Amino acid sequence: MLDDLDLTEYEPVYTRPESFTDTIMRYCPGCTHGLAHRLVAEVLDELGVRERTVCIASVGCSVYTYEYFNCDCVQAAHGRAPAVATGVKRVRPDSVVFTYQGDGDLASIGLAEVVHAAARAENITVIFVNNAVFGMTQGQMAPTTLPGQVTTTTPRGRSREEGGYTLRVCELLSQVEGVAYLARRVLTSPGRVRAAKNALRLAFEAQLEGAGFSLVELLSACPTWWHMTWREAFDWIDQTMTRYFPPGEFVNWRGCGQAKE
Amino acid sequence: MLDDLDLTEYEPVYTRPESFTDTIMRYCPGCTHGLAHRLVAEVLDELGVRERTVCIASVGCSVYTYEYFNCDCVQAAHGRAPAVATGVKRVRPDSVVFTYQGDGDLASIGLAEVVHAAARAENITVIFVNNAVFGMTQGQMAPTTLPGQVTTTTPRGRSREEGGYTLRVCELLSQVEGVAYLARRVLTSPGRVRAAKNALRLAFEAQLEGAGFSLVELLSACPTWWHMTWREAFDWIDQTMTRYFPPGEFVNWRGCGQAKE
Amino acid sequence: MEDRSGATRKLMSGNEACAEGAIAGGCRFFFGYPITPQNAIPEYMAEHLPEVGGVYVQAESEVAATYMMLGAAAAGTIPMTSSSSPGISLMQEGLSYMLGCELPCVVVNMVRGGPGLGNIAPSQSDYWLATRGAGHGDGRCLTFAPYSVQELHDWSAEAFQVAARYRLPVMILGDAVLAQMMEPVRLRPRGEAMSLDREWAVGGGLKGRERRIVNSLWVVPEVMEQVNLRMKARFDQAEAEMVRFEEVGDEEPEMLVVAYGSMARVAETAIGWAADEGIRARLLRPISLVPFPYAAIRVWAERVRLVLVLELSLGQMVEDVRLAVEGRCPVEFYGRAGGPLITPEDTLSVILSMAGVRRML
Amino acid sequence: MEDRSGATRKLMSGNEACAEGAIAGGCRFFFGYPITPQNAIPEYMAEHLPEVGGVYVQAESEVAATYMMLGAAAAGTIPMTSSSSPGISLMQEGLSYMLGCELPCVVVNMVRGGPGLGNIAPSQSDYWLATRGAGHGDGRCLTFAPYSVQELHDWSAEAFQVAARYRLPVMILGDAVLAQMMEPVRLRPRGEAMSLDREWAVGGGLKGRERRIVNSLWVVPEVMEQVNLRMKARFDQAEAEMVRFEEVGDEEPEMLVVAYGSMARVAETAIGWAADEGIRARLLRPISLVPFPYAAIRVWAERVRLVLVLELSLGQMVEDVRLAVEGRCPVEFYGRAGGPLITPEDTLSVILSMAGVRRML
Amino acid sequence: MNKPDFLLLIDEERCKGCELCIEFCPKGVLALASSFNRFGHHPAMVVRQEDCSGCQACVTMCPDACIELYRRKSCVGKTAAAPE
Amino acid sequence: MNKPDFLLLIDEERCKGCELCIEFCPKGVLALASSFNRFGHHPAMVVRQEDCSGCQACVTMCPDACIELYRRKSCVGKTAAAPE
Amino acid sequence: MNRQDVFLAGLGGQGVLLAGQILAQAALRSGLEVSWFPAYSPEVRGGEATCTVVMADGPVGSPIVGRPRALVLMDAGSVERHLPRAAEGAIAVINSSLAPDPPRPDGVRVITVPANELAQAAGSERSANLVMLGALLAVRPVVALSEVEAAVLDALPAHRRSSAGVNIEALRAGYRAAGGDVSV
Amino acid sequence: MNRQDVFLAGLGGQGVLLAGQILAQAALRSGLEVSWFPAYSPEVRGGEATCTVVMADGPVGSPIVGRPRALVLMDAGSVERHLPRAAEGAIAVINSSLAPDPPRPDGVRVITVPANELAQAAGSERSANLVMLGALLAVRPVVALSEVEAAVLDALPAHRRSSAGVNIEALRAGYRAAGGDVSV
Ligand SMILES: Cc1ncc(C[n+]2csc(CCOP(=O)(O)OP(=O)(O)O)c2C)c(N)n1
Ligand SMILES: Cc1ncc(C[n+]2csc(CCOP(=O)(O)OP(=O)(O)O)c2C)c(N)n1
Ligand code: SF4
Ligand code: SF4
Ligand code: SF4
Ligand code: SF4
Ligand code: SF4
Ligand code: SF4
Ligand SMILES: [Mg+2]
Ligand SMILES: [Mg+2]
Repeated sequence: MLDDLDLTEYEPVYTRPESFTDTIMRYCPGCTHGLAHRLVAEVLDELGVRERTVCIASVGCSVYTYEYFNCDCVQAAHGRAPAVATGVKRVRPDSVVFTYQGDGDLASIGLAEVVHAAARAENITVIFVNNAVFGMTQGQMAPTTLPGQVTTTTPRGRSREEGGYTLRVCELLSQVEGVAYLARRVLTSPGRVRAAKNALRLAFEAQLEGAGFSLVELLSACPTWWHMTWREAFDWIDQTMTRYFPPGEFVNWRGCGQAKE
Repeated sequence: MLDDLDLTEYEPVYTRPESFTDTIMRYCPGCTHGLAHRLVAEVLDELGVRERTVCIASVGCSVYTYEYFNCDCVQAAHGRAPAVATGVKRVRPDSVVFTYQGDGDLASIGLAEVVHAAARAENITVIFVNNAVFGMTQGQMAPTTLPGQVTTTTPRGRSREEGGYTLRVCELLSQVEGVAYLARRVLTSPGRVRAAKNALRLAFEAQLEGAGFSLVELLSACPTWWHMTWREAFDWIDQTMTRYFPPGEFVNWRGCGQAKE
Repeated sequence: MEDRSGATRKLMSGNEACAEGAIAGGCRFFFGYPITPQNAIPEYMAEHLPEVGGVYVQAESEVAATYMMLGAAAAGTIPMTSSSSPGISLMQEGLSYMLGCELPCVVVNMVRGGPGLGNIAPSQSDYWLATRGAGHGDGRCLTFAPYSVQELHDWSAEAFQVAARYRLPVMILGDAVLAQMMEPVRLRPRGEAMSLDREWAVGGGLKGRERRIVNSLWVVPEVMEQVNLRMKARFDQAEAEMVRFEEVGDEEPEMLVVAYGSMARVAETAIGWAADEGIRARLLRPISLVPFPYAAIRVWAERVRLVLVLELSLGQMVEDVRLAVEGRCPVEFYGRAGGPLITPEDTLSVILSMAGVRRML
Repeated sequence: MEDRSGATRKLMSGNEACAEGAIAGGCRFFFGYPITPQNAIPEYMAEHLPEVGGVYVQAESEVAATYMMLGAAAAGTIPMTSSSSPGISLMQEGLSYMLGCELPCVVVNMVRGGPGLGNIAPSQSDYWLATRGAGHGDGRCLTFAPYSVQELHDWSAEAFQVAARYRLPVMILGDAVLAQMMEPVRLRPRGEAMSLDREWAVGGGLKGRERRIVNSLWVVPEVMEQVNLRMKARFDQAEAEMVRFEEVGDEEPEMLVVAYGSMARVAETAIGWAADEGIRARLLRPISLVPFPYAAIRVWAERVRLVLVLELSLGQMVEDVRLAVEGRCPVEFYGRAGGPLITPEDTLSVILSMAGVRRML
Repeated sequence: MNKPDFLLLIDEERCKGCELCIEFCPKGVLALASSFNRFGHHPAMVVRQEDCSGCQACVTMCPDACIELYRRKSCVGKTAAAPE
Repeated sequence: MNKPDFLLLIDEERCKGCELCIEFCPKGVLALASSFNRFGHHPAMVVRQEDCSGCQACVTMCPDACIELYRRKSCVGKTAAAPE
Repeated sequence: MNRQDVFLAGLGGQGVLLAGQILAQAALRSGLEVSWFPAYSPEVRGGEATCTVVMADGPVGSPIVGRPRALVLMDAGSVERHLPRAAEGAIAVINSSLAPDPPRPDGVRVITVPANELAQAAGSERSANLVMLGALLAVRPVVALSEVEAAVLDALPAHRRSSAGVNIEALRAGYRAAGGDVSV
Repeated sequence: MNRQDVFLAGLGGQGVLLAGQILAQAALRSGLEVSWFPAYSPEVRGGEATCTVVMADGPVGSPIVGRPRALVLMDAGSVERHLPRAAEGAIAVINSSLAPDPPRPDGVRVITVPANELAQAAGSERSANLVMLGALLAVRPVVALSEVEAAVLDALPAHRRSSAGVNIEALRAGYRAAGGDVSV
């Protein structure tokens, strides 16, 4: 069909972001890590900062982030991306520095690093992808795993006795001075995706204005280790996960809000 | 004078707690670490649990805690007391396990450990002594150091640029499920000291009832590294420190309160 | 299942055999954090420890896992953790504290390619970390390197007795081959939980005993020195009692091959092939890396023309071999670093070329 | 101040001299966490780095400090941190990552008594950690052990050039003596900040260049092996260029004494006294521990009756000396562990008894 | 054949056949192909281009950024509207 | 001399002379000694035992638990009351 | 000593590891010593998966085989990467559904099997791994087909036992396709 | 080569370290090589503080001295612990205010100085350290008194410069008490 059409008669409405490389991402089908990536790439494009951006990849399914974003990248150790970002930003204050971290990475081993980067008001942006599970290592419990959720290390479902309680990162960070922007978003419909992108844009704007630390938490589907189809996964996010992790804007340096999505 | 008196005519109103050893504590004159210790010892006495208590000492001026409390003790690495306590408690669920930690220990290097112990609802009690400074290593900035405060590593006063913002531990932990009891107290007058002791007793009761994690933050004077007399130090606590660290009860498993002192 | 010989053996991965071995050996407290290629160990523990009244705690990090072990060991148990290279690096301070506190524990390291994040391919480049590591100070772990799934199972069980006997951390050094490989295992029966009643154990009530302090802070240098000398004495005892190695191959060899763990498996096959080519080689396989079989190697060094050391690294154990040989004969090294496997075919050609070179002399 | 020789020298502690040396050497980014006995280093940096437009960041932990270094090094600077034994243990994973990412940095370790919390007394028991450490994988730090406050100052400055040249972590190994001791120092002028313009540096804009990736994950084993071989090549080059040692004492010695750092200071005095007693001893003092002066020691091993190794430890460097000597003559060891100092008087009597024993043979 | 107002280009090699675009398209423009791509996935394909309203739902939901959307220049009045 | 209702025992070797007890005593019962103890501190001493009301302020504030307080058994009615 | 090795490779998700485990289990049932060794990329999906099964009537020695003597290759990429490693005299069973026209190097006997199609016919495209295993057994009977059939049950994870029937059908289809006779 | 050592010990807070630093600074002023080495307990207050000053007209060699030849001991505990370490022929200056009746071992010349009292008389009890240092210089003139006086200024931390006068007074008081003549 394309052969019949003269493309010069058309103008682009949406094209692949310049902030993406051509590399094909290795996520499972239906995994929303890719969606989160795409939104970040679009925001970098729109803000026109790609060439001065440094992406800090973490350790999780998104470990190859450095292959996907078309900018300078540093691959950090598990949990330490905010410390690495601090080092980069202190040496290169003109760079736009962001980390991309999973919930195991950020909320388990790396909790101290993210809280302290926030308290230091480091001018960095954290993209926090919460899929309630350790994806890369094959589905173990994460701090964000929900009560009752079965994982490979909570085979009888997470309980107070086996695994303890679910950690809420945005709620925690909302108590830290030094945070300029803080929001939680979901990716389960086009409208919500646009809201998520809006939050990402605000987070980067906070950094560009030197307002301090910014973080956007994105509830993300891991169909593989949730043992669900993507549709079941999206429903679970909307109906179960958001009950523990309500979307919202927790801190906004332009005027603080607990605004809903 | 004592020679003239027949002690058998007298009955004790206050005697040195049994939960203290005879060892002379090594704190500076006017340091309220000793006061915090004494309150803990009194509470252990009153609850009658000394013989089944395990104290986890941390690294800070209170590192010798294990010499002072007359119970089993384990000396933990800097920041890791809550992890050590977890290990002890899991093996000995009938023991009463508490950690005694400074603000450098707990809020800087050991932040992840205390938050995660709380999230796991470990049945342990944390005595958190916040003196806004690294005492033992001679007065460097702690996460709890106040804005403008001069320390050996913030020689021009802590600022957003040099050192970042002050971290509030109770506020942070108030967001963590698994916490049964959480309060902040000061030690600057007999009445406040009694309120602090009351909080400590509640914290241990929470543990005894298996209600989960409990923590009492005590604002404490470090006359030495604040370069103040104890009186100046107490005034600074009452007038300046409590503005950043308002005393109060943040979580109470018997009925949640934001009750003031 | 029963194999033809009538023995009941189960096809298991090294990870599973290791975990089940630990339970059989009396392990009841496991503190872990997932990392490839050993995830099946914590997963197995999470699933099966409750069956025997044990406890699995998923720590927030390897650092925390180590200190949970410290607390658990202080309370009288012999605790266990497992990890792989980066995680073991994070445990260094904690292992030093275990040594300072004179506490036993069992640590499994399923080594992967490094440095840094590296990869999850088989590697033996943590030999130094395993034998000269355990963080700052003079202490080290007693370290054992099994070379089959059965041996992993058995050493994992034995490790608890060894740790308790010497009051030292014991490290089981595996790699991505041993962790993931499946072989038939004759399972040990699950033993009783180990007693918590140890001379140092805190908790359990003060009735009838003095209070106890588990501590690694000794301000007075002379007192600290005593701790070190006690530790050294326990090491010396282990050195006298725990050296383990195996030999296979020619009885009058011209060449001694030294390799451990999965590399020894490869060497075993290659030595057989070399014999077919007329090369008289013998494999000495250290099982205990600390204590190292210096004496056994020294004996052969007097009699062979060459010692060949094979490692999946740039050359680490080769130093221990050189310390054993002390110039008695040349020590040659062949290794690869970062994950590429050395096949029996590669090994044979190294052996042949070494033999050839020496013959020409 | 001016001393009588007209030279301007300042009485400074080792810690201060080290910090000022780093600034003179071009250091502008320091990430640290306090720990005795090196607190004066971060304090000095916090006070003085801003004078030269530099940045001091107090990290939340030694782990974080190391990764801040990683980020800073990735951005093109040669970053610095300092700590003491337990903190260095916590840096092991990060140092392995620095090696995996092929990034340079400078790390100071003012060793204290261990293991565990230990004490703050002088010790040399982190030799293995310093020379075989840097976490998992085959990499290590280039390690230098100064023995006076002046040398500490100078090496602290030089370290930045060395790290940049070999793209490797450089460790300055001191101890509680060197850290706290005060001696007159001829201060180096403060140099320019080092350029950020390095082939690997991220940040600073993509104009006119490809995007850059700093990474230590190499899934394909053969690619990871290349990283290791590149690293080894840089090490080999350092081995050829950076061996540093000093000798003092008898020109035709019967005994070679090997000691480094503060122990070498003690040995120097003792050897003088031994000469008065008619003992012909010579001190060889390794300054570079990695690369180690194997060849220089080997040469003497052919000529002396005995090599005596002195360390404030249970014996760690002695293994490197044995690797150098390779059986050419006996290697004896004397050390103390956990903080007790070895005095020149102690050292003399060890030398005398060793000489006596040998003479009787 | 009439020239459609909107044109979708799907990068088949990049597509994982996750069906998100298909499910979220309000107009039924897309479907999975029966063929496999190099990685063994059935890629999404355009089956009713002419029905496309340019709403960008597909583009917005695609995790792999495999869809590009073009609009006929002459098609004034019609803008690519946000869904929901 | 009359027997006082309350009796304070101060462990002088343990006392650091921090003056907290002295400052918080509402009755001026305590003062620093001019002598030194083994650690070079001027310890607190009782200078007006008879004025002591048994309020325990001193006991409550002492960081080193060096003060013990006793009450005359026969002194009914008088209880050690909490200050503030 | 009799030592046999089989190297299996394919795309992640094709069931290569499971096929190897079933073979190993069958070897154990047959009284052999056996070792199964996997290697794969760290990504969860789509990467390459390989495993090696070594069987012997004594200690198996090296679980690692440089030049395998029997290969089961399930996609074009595997063929490209691993066929050149085949030992002199090796046999290679290749899935012609995904590697339609494989090279036929000297000294290697190449057998092609349209495993995907046969598996589909047997009831599930996911059983292509067993078709390939069956084919291998027909041309290199390292263990008896009956032992492999028994092992299929042992090796399947509990939640997939139900698919055992299809699997055995697939196994036999492969066996037949490579010239084996299943009328046992 | 001329090599001199002085070992100083006392309670934390008595200013032992500072006295040693002043001596070291004076040695530097005098053109000597010098090394000052402290050792103390980790507790902030109350523990023992010691330091060793080694001076030489060439490289000082070991900063550590096993058997010191000059000792300044400021309290009873220091006397007990360190006097036995004195070298044959050593001189020991002891603070009789806190160590009233020290032992007088064979081969060691013991000089007692009531440093606290003299310091108090000079204007501040805190200057007892300088009284002791002055006394040492009178009996073992390792450096000239004038250089030490100059060094007092160099070594005092900025916020304590004001006390320099008292300090120099204390220094001279000690010097005189041990028989020195300050009429320079
Ligand atoms: C020090 C260290 N410990 C553990 C690991 C293993 N590890 C890799 S990824 C990961 C968890 C990833 O989970 P998450 O951050 O939630 O990312 P996801 O894969 O779910 O996106 C773990 C534990 C490691 N690489 N390094
Ligand atoms: C791993 C490690 N890092 C650093 C130190 C040094 N250190 C000892 S105590 C301390 C800070 C203590 O401060 P805080 O916890 O506030 O206790 P305080 O002395 O103020 O009561 C530090 C950094 C250490 N012992 N171990
Ligand atoms: S395992 Fe989960 S998080 Fe990882 S790529 Fe697959 S779906 Fe995404
Ligand atoms: S330094 Fe501060 S915290 Fe430490 S004992 Fe002294 S006053 Fe207390
Ligand atoms: S733009 Fe809208 S209508 Fe067109 S294909 Fe995409 S989702 Fe369907
Ligand atoms: S959403 Fe993207 S990846 Fe998924 S089927 Fe559609 S085009 Fe393919
Ligand atoms: S009990 Fe009250 S009145 Fe008596 S001495 Fe103490 S504070 Fe003073
Ligand atoms: S409060 Fe205690 S330590 Fe302080 S002066 Fe009074 S008795 Fe002494
Ligand atoms: Mg996750
Ligand atoms: Mg503090």
